[in-house]
Amino acid sequence: MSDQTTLSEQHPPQQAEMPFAMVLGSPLTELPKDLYIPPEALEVFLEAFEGPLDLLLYLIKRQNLDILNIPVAEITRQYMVYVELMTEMQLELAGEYLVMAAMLAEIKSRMLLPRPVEVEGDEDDPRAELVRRLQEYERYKQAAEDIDVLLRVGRDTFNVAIDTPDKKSERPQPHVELRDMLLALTDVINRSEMFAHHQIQRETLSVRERMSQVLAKINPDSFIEFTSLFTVEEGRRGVVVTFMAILELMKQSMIEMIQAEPFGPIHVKAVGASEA
Amino acid sequence: MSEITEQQLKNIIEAALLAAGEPLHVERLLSLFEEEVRPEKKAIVAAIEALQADCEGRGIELREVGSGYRYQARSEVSRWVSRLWEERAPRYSRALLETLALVAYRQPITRAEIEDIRGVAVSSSIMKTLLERGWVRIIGHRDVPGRPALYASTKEFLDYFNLKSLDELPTLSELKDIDKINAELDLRLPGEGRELEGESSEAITLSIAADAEPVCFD
Amino acid sequence: MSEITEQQLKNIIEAALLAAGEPLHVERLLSLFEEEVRPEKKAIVAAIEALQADCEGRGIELREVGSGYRYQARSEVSRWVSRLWEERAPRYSRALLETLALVAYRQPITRAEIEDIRGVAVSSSIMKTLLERGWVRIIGHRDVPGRPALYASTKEFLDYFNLKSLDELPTLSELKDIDKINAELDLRLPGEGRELEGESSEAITLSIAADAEPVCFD
Repeated sequence: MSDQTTLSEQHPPQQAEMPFAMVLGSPLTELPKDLYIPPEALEVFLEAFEGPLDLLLYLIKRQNLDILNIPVAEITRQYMVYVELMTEMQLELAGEYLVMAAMLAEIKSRMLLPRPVEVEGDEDDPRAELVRRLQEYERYKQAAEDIDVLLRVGRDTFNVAIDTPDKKSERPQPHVELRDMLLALTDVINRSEMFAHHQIQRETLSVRERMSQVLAKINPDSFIEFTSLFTVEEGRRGVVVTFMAILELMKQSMIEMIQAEPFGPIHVKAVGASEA
Repeated sequence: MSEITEQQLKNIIEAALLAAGEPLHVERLLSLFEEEVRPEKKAIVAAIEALQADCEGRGIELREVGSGYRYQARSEVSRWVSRLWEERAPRYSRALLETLALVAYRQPITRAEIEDIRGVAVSSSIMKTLLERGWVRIIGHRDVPGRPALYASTKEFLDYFNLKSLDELPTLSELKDIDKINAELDLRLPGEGRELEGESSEAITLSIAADAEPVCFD
Repeated sequence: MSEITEQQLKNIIEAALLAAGEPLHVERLLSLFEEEVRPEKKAIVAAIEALQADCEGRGIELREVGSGYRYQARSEVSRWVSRLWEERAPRYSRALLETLALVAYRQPITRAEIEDIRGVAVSSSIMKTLLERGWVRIIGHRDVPGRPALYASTKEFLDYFNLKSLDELPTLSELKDIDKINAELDLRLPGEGRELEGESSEAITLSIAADAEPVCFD
């Protein structure tokens, strides 16, 4: 049994040497036997256990026992000593410790029963479930220690950062798809009953656009010549669009036209914005 | 503790200056070393000078500023580095898009008229945004009490949407078939597709051109 | 804009990684360049490799961690650099580290499952700390009565512990089967016992591999 590779031998240093508590500045790796321990130190020591599995693992490691072949009677006896100690110290004893005590007692009693020879399988070993749980816990206990020694930011390594003096941060403008705008418009149309009564169906956008252009060209302070609103290069259609726009603007009283004499030059100005 | 070598000293100072997150004085750098192994001030200065020389031709430089030494990005690379902090473009609200559409289709138009059609108030911030973006401008005032501003679309508006003139926008009757337009757009444009900007406007232009009836005035 | 030279590319990436204050992925680095001059991905990777080589023997290194590439101070200089700050790095309790280990290796995992393996209750403050530090997050709920939360590790966890992926976590120790010892005690055929052993360790290897698969949640 002794030359068999056990878990405890695979990871002995960390397990055995890891101090459970610091007493007066020196690490306490083992519960001193038969010695007077200051109650505060014992309390720290006992509180360091992360539960019944941790305590059991400690007992097994301390005696270099094979986890796969635990002497249940002996371990149970030792376990109960610790639990009683904890109770005496009036530590807040997690209920799990007592559940484990019951489990150990049950295993112990089942170990006393004779094992049927023919029947095979691990289910026969009353310790199987306990061993499974101990091993399972031990591997994550080990994993936690491994994680603890990984290079850690703020302890073993540090993030770096430099300044960017000429930082130019421009807030980008929102992007709009033409489609989004058209969808918004159809929404308005669908929502607005009165929109249907507006005459805009017959109007063309080119006239609307030209209305804006004409308004932009004229100003309320002075008249400009009517003909200067037309661009001959646009051809007949362009002239018609401009004319329609001017008529519409007149209809809406947005422009004013003056003709001093028949066949004389016509002048245009924006309405009444002069006092603005 | 053994003596700290020149190279080690350089490494410590390099890492400290980069990790500090603020400029460091020589005194502060000296304080990183326990007294027994504390280098002389001139050794620190020499290490800093060596580190400065190491930055030659690289993307960063080690400069002395008011409160000490610090590494910083060189101005030559700042235009690229700055893009790390570029904010993501916000999105315009539905209300803004509706307002924009009404200005485009019904210009010149007053805010009251927009509100009339939309059935809800138009916030000042919407008009302000559209004016600032340069898509809308005030081209006059209607001669009614209050002399409300008349809004119209701009050349920038046409440019942004890749239109030669407002004519290229679908007419309102065509918009009634928006579902059809949508279907066509969706075929080409799965999803919102910001990155498909170029494609989408092309697609729209095409579909409009195909649908567009000859413009006539009566 | 003219072509970006190899040296320029290196400089931009160096400055960007140093200025970002957080790890950057290659994609993020690519986004620093306008489309017309955007380098190829492999050019970025080559530049990073060159920068990594440049760090040889210096106080900082360029490493890949969970959320990308970052410059960091080398552990060799950490004892000096850490003196920049008054505060010591926090120590974490065994209970917290064991809980973290279970989340990292066994994710997604419920609190009850953690308690089952550890044999004790997991305090709420531990889960809270892990969530607040951003190392652990809830990625869903198990479909059983009570719908308990399922915990998983995060990229910040990898970043903090200097890991590129969960693959880089230390390997879990193997479980030994009590079968084996029984077999030996019962003096079975040696071949049979060995076979059993082989099988069981294979099964374990597989389950570890499955556990350790990189998990990426965004």
